[in-house]
Amino acid sequence: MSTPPAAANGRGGPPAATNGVDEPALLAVQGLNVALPAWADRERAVSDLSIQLLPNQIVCVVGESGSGKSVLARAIMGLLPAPHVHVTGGRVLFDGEDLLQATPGRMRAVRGARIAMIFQEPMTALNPLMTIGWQIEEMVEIHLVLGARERRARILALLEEVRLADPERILRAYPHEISGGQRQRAMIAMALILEPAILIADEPTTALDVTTQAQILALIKELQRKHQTGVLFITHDFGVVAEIADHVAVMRHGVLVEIGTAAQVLNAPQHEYTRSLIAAVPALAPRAKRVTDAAPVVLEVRGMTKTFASGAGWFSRARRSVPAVKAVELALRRGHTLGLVGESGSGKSTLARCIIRLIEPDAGSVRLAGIDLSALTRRELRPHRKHIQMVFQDPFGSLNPRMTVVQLIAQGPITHGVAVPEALARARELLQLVRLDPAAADRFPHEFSGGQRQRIGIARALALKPLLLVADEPVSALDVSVQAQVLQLLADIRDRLELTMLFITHDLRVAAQVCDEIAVMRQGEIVETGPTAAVFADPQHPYTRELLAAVPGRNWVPPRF
Amino acid sequence: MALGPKTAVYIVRRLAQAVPVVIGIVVLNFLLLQLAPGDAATVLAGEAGGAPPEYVAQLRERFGLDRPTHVQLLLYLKNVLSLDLGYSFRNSMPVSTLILGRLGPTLLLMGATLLASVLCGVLLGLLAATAVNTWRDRVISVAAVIAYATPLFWIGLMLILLFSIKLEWLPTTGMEDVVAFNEGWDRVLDIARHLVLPTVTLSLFYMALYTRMMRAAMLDQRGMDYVVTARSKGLSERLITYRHVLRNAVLPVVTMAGVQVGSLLGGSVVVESVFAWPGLGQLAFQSLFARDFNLLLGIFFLSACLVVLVNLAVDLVYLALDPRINVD
Amino acid sequence: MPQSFWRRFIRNRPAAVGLAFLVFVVVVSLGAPLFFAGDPFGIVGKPFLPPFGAYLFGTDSLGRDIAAGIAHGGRTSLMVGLVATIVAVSVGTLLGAFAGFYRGWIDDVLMRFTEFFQTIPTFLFAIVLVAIMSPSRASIVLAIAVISWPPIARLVRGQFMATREREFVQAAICLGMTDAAIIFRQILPNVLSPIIVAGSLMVATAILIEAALAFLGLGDPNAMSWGFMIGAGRSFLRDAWWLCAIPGIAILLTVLSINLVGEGVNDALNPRLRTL
Amino acid sequence: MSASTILNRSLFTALLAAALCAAPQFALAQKRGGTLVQITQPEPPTLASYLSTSGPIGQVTAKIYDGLFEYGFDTKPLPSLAESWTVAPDGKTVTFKLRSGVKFHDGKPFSSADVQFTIMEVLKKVHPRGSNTFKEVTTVETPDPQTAIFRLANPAPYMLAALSGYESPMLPKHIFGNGDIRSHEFANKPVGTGPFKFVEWRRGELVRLDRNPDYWRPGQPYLDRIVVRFIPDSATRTALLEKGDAHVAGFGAVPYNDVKRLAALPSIEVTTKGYEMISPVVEITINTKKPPFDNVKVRQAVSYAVNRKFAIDNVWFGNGRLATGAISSNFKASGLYSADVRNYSVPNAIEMANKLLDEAGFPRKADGTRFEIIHDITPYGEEWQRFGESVQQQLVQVGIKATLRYEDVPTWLKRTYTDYDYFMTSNFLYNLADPVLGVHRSFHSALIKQGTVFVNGSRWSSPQADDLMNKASLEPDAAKRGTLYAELQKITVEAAPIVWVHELLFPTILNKRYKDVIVSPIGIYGAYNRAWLDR
Repeated sequence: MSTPPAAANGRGGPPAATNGVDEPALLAVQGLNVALPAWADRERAVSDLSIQLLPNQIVCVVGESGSGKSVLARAIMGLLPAPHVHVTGGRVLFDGEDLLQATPGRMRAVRGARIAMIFQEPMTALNPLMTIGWQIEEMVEIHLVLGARERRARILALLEEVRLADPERILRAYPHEISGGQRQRAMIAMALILEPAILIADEPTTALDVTTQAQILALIKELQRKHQTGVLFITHDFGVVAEIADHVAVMRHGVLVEIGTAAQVLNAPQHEYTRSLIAAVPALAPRAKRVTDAAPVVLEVRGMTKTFASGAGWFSRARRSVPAVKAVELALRRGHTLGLVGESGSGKSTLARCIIRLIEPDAGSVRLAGIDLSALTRRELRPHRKHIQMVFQDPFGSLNPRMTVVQLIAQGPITHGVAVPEALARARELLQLVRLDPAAADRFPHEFSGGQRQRIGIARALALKPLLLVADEPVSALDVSVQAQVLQLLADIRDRLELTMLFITHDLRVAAQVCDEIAVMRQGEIVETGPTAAVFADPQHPYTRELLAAVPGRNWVPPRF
Repeated sequence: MALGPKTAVYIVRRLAQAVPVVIGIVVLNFLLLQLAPGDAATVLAGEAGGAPPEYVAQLRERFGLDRPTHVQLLLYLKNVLSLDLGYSFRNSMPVSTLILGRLGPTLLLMGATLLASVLCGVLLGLLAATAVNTWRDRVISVAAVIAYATPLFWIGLMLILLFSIKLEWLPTTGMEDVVAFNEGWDRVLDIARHLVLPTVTLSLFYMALYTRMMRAAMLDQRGMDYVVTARSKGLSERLITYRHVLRNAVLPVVTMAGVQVGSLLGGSVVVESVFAWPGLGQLAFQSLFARDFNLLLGIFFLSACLVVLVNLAVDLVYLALDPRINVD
Repeated sequence: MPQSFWRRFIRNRPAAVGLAFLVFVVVVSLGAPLFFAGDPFGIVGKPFLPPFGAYLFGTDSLGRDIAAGIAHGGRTSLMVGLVATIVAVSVGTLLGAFAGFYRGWIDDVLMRFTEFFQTIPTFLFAIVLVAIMSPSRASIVLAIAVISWPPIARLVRGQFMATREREFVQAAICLGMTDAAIIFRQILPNVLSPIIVAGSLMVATAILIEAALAFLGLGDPNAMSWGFMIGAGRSFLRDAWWLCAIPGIAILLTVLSINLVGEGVNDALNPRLRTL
Repeated sequence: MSASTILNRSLFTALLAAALCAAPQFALAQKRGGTLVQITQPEPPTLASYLSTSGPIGQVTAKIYDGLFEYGFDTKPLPSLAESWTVAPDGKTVTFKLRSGVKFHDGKPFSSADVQFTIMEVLKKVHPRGSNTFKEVTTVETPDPQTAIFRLANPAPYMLAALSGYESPMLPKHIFGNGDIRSHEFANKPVGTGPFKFVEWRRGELVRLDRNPDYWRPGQPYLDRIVVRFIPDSATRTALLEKGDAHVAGFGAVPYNDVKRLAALPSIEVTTKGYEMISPVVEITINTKKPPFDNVKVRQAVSYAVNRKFAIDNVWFGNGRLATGAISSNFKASGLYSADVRNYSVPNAIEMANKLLDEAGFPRKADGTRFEIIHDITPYGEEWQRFGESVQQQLVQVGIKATLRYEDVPTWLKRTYTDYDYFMTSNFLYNLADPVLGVHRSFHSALIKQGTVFVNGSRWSSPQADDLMNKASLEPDAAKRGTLYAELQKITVEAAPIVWVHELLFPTILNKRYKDVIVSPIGIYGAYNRAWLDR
């Protein structure tokens, strides 16, 4: 096969298929086409894609959801979900052998031994019923003839290499018994135990907390250098790309739009799409505080405490009680946006839900505009609920799929006694406010994209003209370009309506962009609070410092165009 | 997972928690049966073809039926708590002796049914799932759908018609050939032959259910991420199926098997009546119509205990199969 | 949504066949007084006439028309199955909804209760209920409903527990909606499809239970039913096989078609499952 | 009751010597050995035949327990444990000479003390019919081990008809004398003097009886073993008999429709003998106190409407004889039966019924019905249900809309005999050995006893009928008795409190290889001591 033909969509010629180095490629994908089934929204998952991977090189394939980056990885491994998704053309040359032509038996010999793979979610990628040790051992057993003792020695050695403390215990453990970071380390150990030439990593850090992510990225890089492995690293996160990539390939709708060295692509992207993506990445530089401390306090939280009792069910394995929020104090002034940042399990969502009384706190008080909400019964609270509204994380789960968009937006006011026609009319106005087509009003949520749904969710919250808006990770489920739009919308509305906002996020870049002040949470406690700029510039608490240090690509400043 | 002290504590706790449920069953049934018109004394008099009223009154006194309901209930509960199930006046025997006599055949039939339905169901489900959309899968799936819709008693009759009456391959009914009075292995073999048709009848429905569950679970599990991992490790499809998927797919079947036990005893009333199997179901049926409530309550009590124990056993099996589940 | 549902349903061949047969059964049953006028217990000819002679399915031991019995028996079976299911599903849904939404003691009580029903041999319990109340259509419906609601309640409870955590429900709470509005207007429509599926399969089970009761002689003596016909024909199995075989096949086909329709509904309501 | 006036008579004097009866061995070359499998349906609840007269019990226990008498087909007593007996002229003393050398199965000897214990402590106290049968017995004297003298307050000739091993089993005092007789540990482990010993009872399955080698009739029994099987499923019962896996069954254990087929088999013999002391009758009891059945014309109309022939042919498949009235035609020989009554089985019966109903003031309404009733069905099994269904159809023809009600036995008994909450119900009663025992109970005003089952449930009564019955029970002369009963039959049939449908002819199915199984009027309630297998 010669050079691939020009890309069908005509947005610029196909990028060069080389990595600009003259070394012989370890892996060369040439003119790969992968067809999608008839019911899919486009014909091909991957169109006419060519890419090379050299030994001792990390190539990052970056793109938004649906760009075909994962399909590429699976096509190389021969793991496409046949028959619906299948290769229709091209070559995958590995050591000169076209893997697409290889027999199933040959592919099995290559997989694991020569090309290994790690996945986004190690919890589901590991068989829940088998011990970690057994699963790693299986990898060795099916490819090599080794004595049990040798196998074991090799596994233990590798577990130390991936820095798993107490490897004996890890070997005996089941996947659910160890932490996410440990699981991913074990996955890496399993993938690398046969010293494969290539490691394909499909979003391996996306499910991890930022600090763990940093460690895993470092580990992958270290091992890659040590074993001279070629790594095909798939990610959606430009921060991660900046952290790890030697070369970067940008994909969009199954087409490779740009490829080049990390420095080229990150700092001087050529393709328009790459530029728009990078432009959407929030800078880590904090915004200036917009408002003064003179504004009245809208929200005051005192001594908020919540402990989850567990062990109620037969099979729950959790400890007796889990303190989720420990005596938290907060105050939020009108027009301010407070960012609540922390890793998963830090209690930030629980805190928000306690404030809004979706969860009954064990102790503590919430005063909203002078009214002590915590003293009210659930029933008494109901008329006051309109003053605090919430925007949720999951654009798919937060809208009742059985209701039309106007119904969704109007149901709040209707509940609070607004006449139905008036509420519906107002709902249509709100659609314009959140920049949705008014024609969308009578459609159902499943007809919209994630970003559009988040807008609907925002409109629903705004329909009640709340004093306080609680936004719980409102953009973390969105692609980076959509994320930027929604953040922009939120900022605009906040300014226009003088909204007070409690903004929960795990992403320090987002927090930097949105929040006037931030509060850093860890294990149910706020360890540090202050104006965003101050905290970023001079973090007081070691944990805050750790968090900031872990932000991927923190040294990379996304260029502005 | 291992049978450590934690598991022992768990077992004890489970059993302790089952006590109120079982007592609740006894109390509710006791009260329910009080609503039944007529009593054991009438039945005995009726069976005798008539008896003078003094005789009936005497019977009532003897059975304690002349006392107020709450006194009868309290007495009964007191006895049950000391594991005394009372006396069946109609059968002139202690209830416990009667029940114990039927327990063996009942457990045999239940056990055989459970085993047959789970094993065959899992196997058929496996065969279907490993050949999705081929003729093998279709035949198995269609058979399962049909078996799932078949009335038990009817299929029992049809099996008798075919295998006993027409083909004369298997005995019609009963648990063993009573003319022969076989000993040793001959007897075992004989009972086994008698066991075939009732077991097939009783297990058909659940076999179909398990086949379908197993097939669905296998297909479900095949879509899981860990299967992709296994493929990426270079495992063959066969190894993936047997090493990884099978065990995961069996879990829902195990859960269902626990539920099956509860309904097995009820369903066996019909099958026992068709096949003249000397089990508890028939005994219960008879005791209801004889208003032999001590006996009926005893059977309810025992079957409740049985279900509790089997459910516990199923959970322990589950515990052994699924490390995610913990006794804490 | 309904349109695409219908399309998906009809494209599923077994479900379409099942539906067609079910419609046939319903038409024949509802039209029984038209097609087979008079009492199905009425004696029309000589006993034990074989099928496909003067009478489509022959006559039974008293000389009653079996075809008439099948048509009228279908009314009983469908009626009992349907009404028992409606009662069981209503009660089960209501209790399950409250237990799943409120949890706490309501849930505890409900769970104890369903545990109770799992521990008792349910069919035996149904027999006891019918025997105590005397066999009649009402008592049979009641008995079947009593033993059938707990699984529905468990199902609905589980669905409610899961859905209650969904963010749209939390949003509804934030909007200040009353609990009743949340339960019935927000959650219930979203968990309706598993309930519908379970309900349609329950109709099939209820028909089987009714048949088994009638077979054991606990049917309503004034209502012709398939189970009764099998029970009555049982003694003549050897000489007049059609007495048992025909109603048995009627039950089998009806239950089968209901199951197929139920599964078709399930697949059509959850199109995700079928794309695999 | 009836026996208040005493007529001085001595019908019974010393009868035949024992030797005469024990002599049938010469007839055929009986062979030893073999197992007889009897099917009994349903399974007896207990084996305490002294405590319950429930039908199936006797089918098992009569092989284990002997009685003082046996009976010939003419229903006359024959010696058994009693070698001979005398009834004093005043009828108030009955002396039994007991056979010597008889041993219980545990080896202990049988003596007059056992007779005394059985009569006075057991049958008179706890046997449902015994309290009636032995009502007049004041003491049983035991001058020596071989003599038992019954002292009676009044003569009770009917007592001598109730001394079979089935009806009045002789129990070992040394066993049943200890402990509560009502819940005795040996209730289900019977020990008697009979030809077969109890071995085991597998509940739900079988009772096994083995040959008693020390039986008092030398050489007997011939069979090694009797197995009584309990098979709930009727088709299976038939199959077992057909295959030769079971050898004898009676009392409707085999569905009536299968009888014809079995009878056609060369290996099988069907007999209706062996029920002469039982005389079962299928009938419909009408609640004469409940309108509209308080009107005799309505009852007669129903009696016309019920098609007896249809029931015999299509429900009981020919196993019946048209019933004409209160007394079974089995009593034709003894002259107590009379056919001189209103005949309801006439060709224009429906017409008659319609006419009577019109006269009674129940004209047909627009929909063709006159009134609605509920017809209860005897909960004894499928033919009863079919019978109910056919009656329902027949009533439609005369404009009576009947709804069927099928309840379980206790509910039905309570409804019929305690609550009297019914219109009409099918019913099944035995005439037993004498009308005094089996017929009077349905009509005598003294037997309208609420809560007592199988007595006068229709609650019809007339002083004239009471008088006839009182006289008949004490009348020694058979011819005069016949006249009294003829009158009774006429009155009762005319008043129609009961629709006598047919005299059920229980078919006993017998494998032809087994001989001398049914040798008495109590049929399979016999001891089987003479039964043998012809190989």
